[in-house]
Amino acid sequence: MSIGAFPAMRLILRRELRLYFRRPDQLLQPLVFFLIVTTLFPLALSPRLSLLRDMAPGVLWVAALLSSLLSLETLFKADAEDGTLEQLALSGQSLGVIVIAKTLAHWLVSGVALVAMSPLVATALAIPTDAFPVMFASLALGTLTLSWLGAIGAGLTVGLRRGSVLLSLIVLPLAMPLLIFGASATDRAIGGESPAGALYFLGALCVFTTSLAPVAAAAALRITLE
Amino acid sequence: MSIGAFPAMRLILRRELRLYFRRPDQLLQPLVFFLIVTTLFPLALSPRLSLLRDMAPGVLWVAALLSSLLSLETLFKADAEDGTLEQLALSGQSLGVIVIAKTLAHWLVSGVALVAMSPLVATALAIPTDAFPVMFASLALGTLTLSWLGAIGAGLTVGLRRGSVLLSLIVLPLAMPLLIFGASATDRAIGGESPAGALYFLGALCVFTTSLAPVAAAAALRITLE
Amino acid sequence: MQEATDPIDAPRASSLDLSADKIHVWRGDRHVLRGAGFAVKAGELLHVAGPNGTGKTTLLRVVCGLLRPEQGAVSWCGRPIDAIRAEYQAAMAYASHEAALKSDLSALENLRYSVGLKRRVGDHELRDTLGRTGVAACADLPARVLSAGQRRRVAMARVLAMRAPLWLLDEPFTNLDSKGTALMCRMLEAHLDGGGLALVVAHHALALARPIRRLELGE
Amino acid sequence: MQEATDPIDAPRASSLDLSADKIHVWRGDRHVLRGAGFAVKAGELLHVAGPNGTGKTTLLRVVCGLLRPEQGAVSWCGRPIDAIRAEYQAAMAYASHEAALKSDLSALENLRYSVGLKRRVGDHELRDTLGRTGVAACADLPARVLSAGQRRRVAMARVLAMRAPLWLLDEPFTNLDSKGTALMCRMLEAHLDGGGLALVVAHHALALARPIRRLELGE
Amino acid sequence: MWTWFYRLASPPHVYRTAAALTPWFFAVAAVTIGYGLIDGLAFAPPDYQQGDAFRIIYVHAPSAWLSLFAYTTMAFAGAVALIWRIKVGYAVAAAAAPIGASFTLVALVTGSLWGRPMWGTYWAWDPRLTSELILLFLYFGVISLRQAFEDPARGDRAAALLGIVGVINVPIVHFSVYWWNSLHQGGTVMRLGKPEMATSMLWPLLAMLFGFMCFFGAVLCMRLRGEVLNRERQSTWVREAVKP
Amino acid sequence: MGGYARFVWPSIGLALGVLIWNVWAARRHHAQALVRARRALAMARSEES
Ligand code: HEM
Ligand SMILES: Nc1ncnc2c1ncn2[C@@H]1O[C@H](COP(=O)(O)OP(=O)(O)OP(=O)(O)O)[C@@H](O)[C@H]1O
Ligand SMILES: Nc1ncnc2c1ncn2[C@@H]1O[C@H](COP(=O)(O)OP(=O)(O)OP(=O)(O)O)[C@@H](O)[C@H]1O
Ligand SMILES: [Mg+2]
Ligand SMILES: [Mg+2]
Repeated sequence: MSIGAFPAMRLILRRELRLYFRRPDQLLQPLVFFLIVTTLFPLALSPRLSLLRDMAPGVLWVAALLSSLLSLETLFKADAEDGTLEQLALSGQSLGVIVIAKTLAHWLVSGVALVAMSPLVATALAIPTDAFPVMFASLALGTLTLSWLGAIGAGLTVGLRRGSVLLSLIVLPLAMPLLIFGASATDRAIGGESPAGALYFLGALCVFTTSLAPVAAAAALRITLE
Repeated sequence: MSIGAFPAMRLILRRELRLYFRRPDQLLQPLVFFLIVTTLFPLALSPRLSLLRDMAPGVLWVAALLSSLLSLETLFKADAEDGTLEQLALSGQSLGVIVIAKTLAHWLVSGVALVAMSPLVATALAIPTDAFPVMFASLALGTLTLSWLGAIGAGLTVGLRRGSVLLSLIVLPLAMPLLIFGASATDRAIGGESPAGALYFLGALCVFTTSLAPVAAAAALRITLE
Repeated sequence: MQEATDPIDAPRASSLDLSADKIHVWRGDRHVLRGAGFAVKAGELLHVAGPNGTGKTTLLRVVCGLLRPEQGAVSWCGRPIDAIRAEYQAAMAYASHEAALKSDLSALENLRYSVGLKRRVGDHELRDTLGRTGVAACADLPARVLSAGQRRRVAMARVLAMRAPLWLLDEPFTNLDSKGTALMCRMLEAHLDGGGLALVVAHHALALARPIRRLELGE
Repeated sequence: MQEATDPIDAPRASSLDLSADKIHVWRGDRHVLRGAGFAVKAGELLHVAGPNGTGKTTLLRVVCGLLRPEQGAVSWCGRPIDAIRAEYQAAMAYASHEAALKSDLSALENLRYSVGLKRRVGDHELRDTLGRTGVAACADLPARVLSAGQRRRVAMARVLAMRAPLWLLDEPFTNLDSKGTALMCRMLEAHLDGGGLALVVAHHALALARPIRRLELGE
Repeated sequence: MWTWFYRLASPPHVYRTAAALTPWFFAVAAVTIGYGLIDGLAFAPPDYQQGDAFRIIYVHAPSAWLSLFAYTTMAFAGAVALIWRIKVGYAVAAAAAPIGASFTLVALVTGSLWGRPMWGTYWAWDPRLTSELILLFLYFGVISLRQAFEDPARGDRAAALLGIVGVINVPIVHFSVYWWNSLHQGGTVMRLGKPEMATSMLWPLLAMLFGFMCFFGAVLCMRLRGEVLNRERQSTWVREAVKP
Repeated sequence: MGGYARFVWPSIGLALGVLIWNVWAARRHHAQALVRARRALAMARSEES
């Protein structure tokens, strides 16, 4: 009677994308945040601006991580607040399908946009053009991994009143390896060394989370929805 | 018939503080964010850890600014969403009173807590103890100024769907001088130079916003509440 | 429980009146209110009725001053409400569609911090008022866990505790059980007997033992 | 507009039944539901009534599987709902206290993305359904600007469009004008005539032309 | 006095006056910008230090000045509207914002292009440059705040308020080169009495400056008419005016 | 342009481009306002009759 898992996923994906584009702020929020954080740093460092170049990968990655994290908070929360998450949960579709569709939509609007905007920020931070391909690849893998990790955290914390702090507390420790290898990949590319090792590691992390996170996030959601 | 402005302010202040303490996450959120941003940096910089000390004031200030800004978003929004802002606005008290009380409460829980926690972070960033007094003073002045600026922004964007990005877009440009002088005061104190100039400037900014922002924020609320 | 009805500011009570004249409001492209108007005096109740979406809520928001109409004006005791904002607000109690409670505060605290801005009031009295609307047992529960009807009763208690001569109520019978509905009617009677005014939006006839003026929107 | 009533999955329609047995739920310190139970068959309606805060909403959430009771179980066609989750959910339409609409999506889109998960459905049919609940004009307005009654009517259209044999409705008459109330009653009649089941929480008597089973909570 | 002022600021009067002024502004702007460009690009001698790169000044400095001037205009008009309830002020503010933002962008980009040969980099985190970037952010903030409101009247008032608050940045942009030691050079033209420039270079620059101001006036008038029309759509004078 | 052509001409080009864009955008703005005002007039008339 009810429709299959794949059409359902497509439907939810479309719903999510439409919602994001209906609220351009949700779409722009992480980008603007990313831009602004990277602008703030040079200002704060103005007495020692010469450091900027060495810090650039670090600044870039911290900004990316934070902006992605901020938008993850609303992954399930908005739906929980207006009662539509209940409707989704009662739709006859498995929670896994819902989680996958929502997370992919989140990555499509936040991660991809972030990668697309990174050249601008990188130029302002004086990262050389040669390092761009590695930067793109590492950011794309990193943001996808982060979206999956964030889905678990968001699933656990939706409905909890202490949600957002918990989210950072849960997700950030998990995201640390991401940060270290992402920044080091970009750093090595800037220095002209081979970033292969760090990139492989990022790729492995990404595959790992992509296969396990949906299950974990669905379980988390089931616990908290109750 | 209705009660005076001062008792009203005290009542709202008490209400706000109680709400913050009822939701420890709102209280902890900025602090956790502050902590996390400052710990992320050393991680992202791991290949070049020697830079850390020179960047410390910048990192500290960016983290303080962002964490304070994030919590400002809900200054009026939460009340607007559940309908209690309307009740406040119809209470017979002037909007200025409401704004002052809410902003002060925000500063008490975010700014003061941040100052209180800064030694911890500063130690982790290898800022010498001698520089602490200047750091305290500059952070206290800076966060108060930011709370006032944020109140204007939050008042202008409450009820808007595109609120949160706009808030950063509005507040951060105004807050940039704060960042520059705050970081430079701390930096000079670390270097053993006199931070007086930058501190005076921060103080002047603080006095300036304290006297003008309530009027502006009340005007903003009046416009948007309509 | 000293008083059975709420004493309203005595001196002015006789001369109170509220009127609105040719109110026009656009919402998006819709001309929602097209020249609505009314006049209510002390002791009178105006029942605002009409099909869904015809602007009853909008009218109430105009009357309480939250929305400025494109044309027309609302006057309280002969003066436009914009000119006597503070005084008007002190004399008014508004209950919107939602209960407007902070979900993290208890019912009692909610009342304390909203009624407290209008007049000095003790917890003891507020507890009494909650008791009169039948939610004494919920006084110390956070509003978040209350049932829909209980929330509505807390909002009712807030209106009562404000002791304002003018009540503006948007569908106050929503979610109330039959006893709650009867209670609300008794409260309205007592309020009008004490010289109060009331604007009530409701879809059903009000079971009051007095003639009621009616404003039908959306003809 | 081909069908007057919504055809429900024919084969099973005769053998449908829903029952709950000795449900116990605690909320905080309160023992809200103390052994509530009922049984409903195809074509029957159960009217859940009781004073505010006695657990009607809680019971409905247990029945639809959103809340697991501390004791007791709900069965659909003889099997516990936990065991046949997907199948049960496909056969059920739940309307909660709130309308559960995304305020940034239009009424039509809201329906498309929620009904669409239950069965394949075209925009044309959804528009028809919105028309039948009297909000055709609001189909393309964002839900945010709708009046309280209009939101409720959209939620009503969602239940209708799901074509589910089991309806669980929490105070469906809230905010509706008198025409809306009559419409809701007619819809319920048609649903039951077509072999559907319904659990309805309501504070007032339901004006249906058939005997109604009643579950009174909180005695 | 006041009634006279209000009549002067009445929408129909402003609408007609703006229409009358537009062609004059355009004419003057075309002549001065034309002269300035030709003289500046073809005839003025190359700078002894910067070579021909200095010619960027003929578009950079006027657009940079204009970016500040337009912001000040916008904030002032907003203040007049908020304080004295002169509604035309909102229209002026709304009209000035996009023009100002576009010239801020020109100043930033031409400055970057000039910076590459002079300082060896397109961008540096220098006070003047940063504060000009902030000016752009402020323009964006004002524009998007106005658009974020569904009710135009509220959008007008909110944007006016933000414009006033942000005007604090204008002196910062202007004086940043004096207050902090900066890569960017200090005033060359505005320093009265002691012009640092050869007159053959200076005249075209002054002409460009004046031309850009007139151009601003012209475009402002055109946009102003649109804004006034939008705001007064329901009034009888507009109905008379637009009757086909 | 003494080796600086690739910096000077884009600058001049951009500036002229923005000048032209401003004129175009302002004209369009006014034209759209006129259209909208006419539409409002037409709607008002149809309501009256
Ligand atoms: C992105 C880079 C740049 C930005 C954002 C920028 C911004 C500005 C601004 C805002 C003004 C107007 C100041 C006022 O009226 O107070 C200005 C003027 C000026 N700029 Fe730049 N500028 C940049 C790069 C440069 C470069 C590279 C040069 C030349 C080496 C330069 C030379 C000038 C000159 C000569 C003036 C006129 C100064 C005066 O007489 O006041 N600018 N610029
Ligand atoms: N931006 C908008 N665009 C179009 N229509 C709008 C907009 N905002 C509000 N409306 C319409 O204005 C009307 C507002 O009505 P209001 O909420 O006052 O109704 P009501 O009489 O209180 O109805 P109910 O009985 O359902 O509560 C609704 O019909 C709504 O659809
Ligand atoms: N954490 C808690 N602590 C104490 N009591 C609670 C808690 N959570 C819920 N309750 C109580 O449980 C009951 C829940 O009732 P429910 O919402 O099911 O009522 P209802 O019958 O639907 O009422 P209404 O007619 O008002 O909608 C309420 O009395 C509420 O006060
Ligand atoms: Mg209504
Ligand atoms: Mg209920």
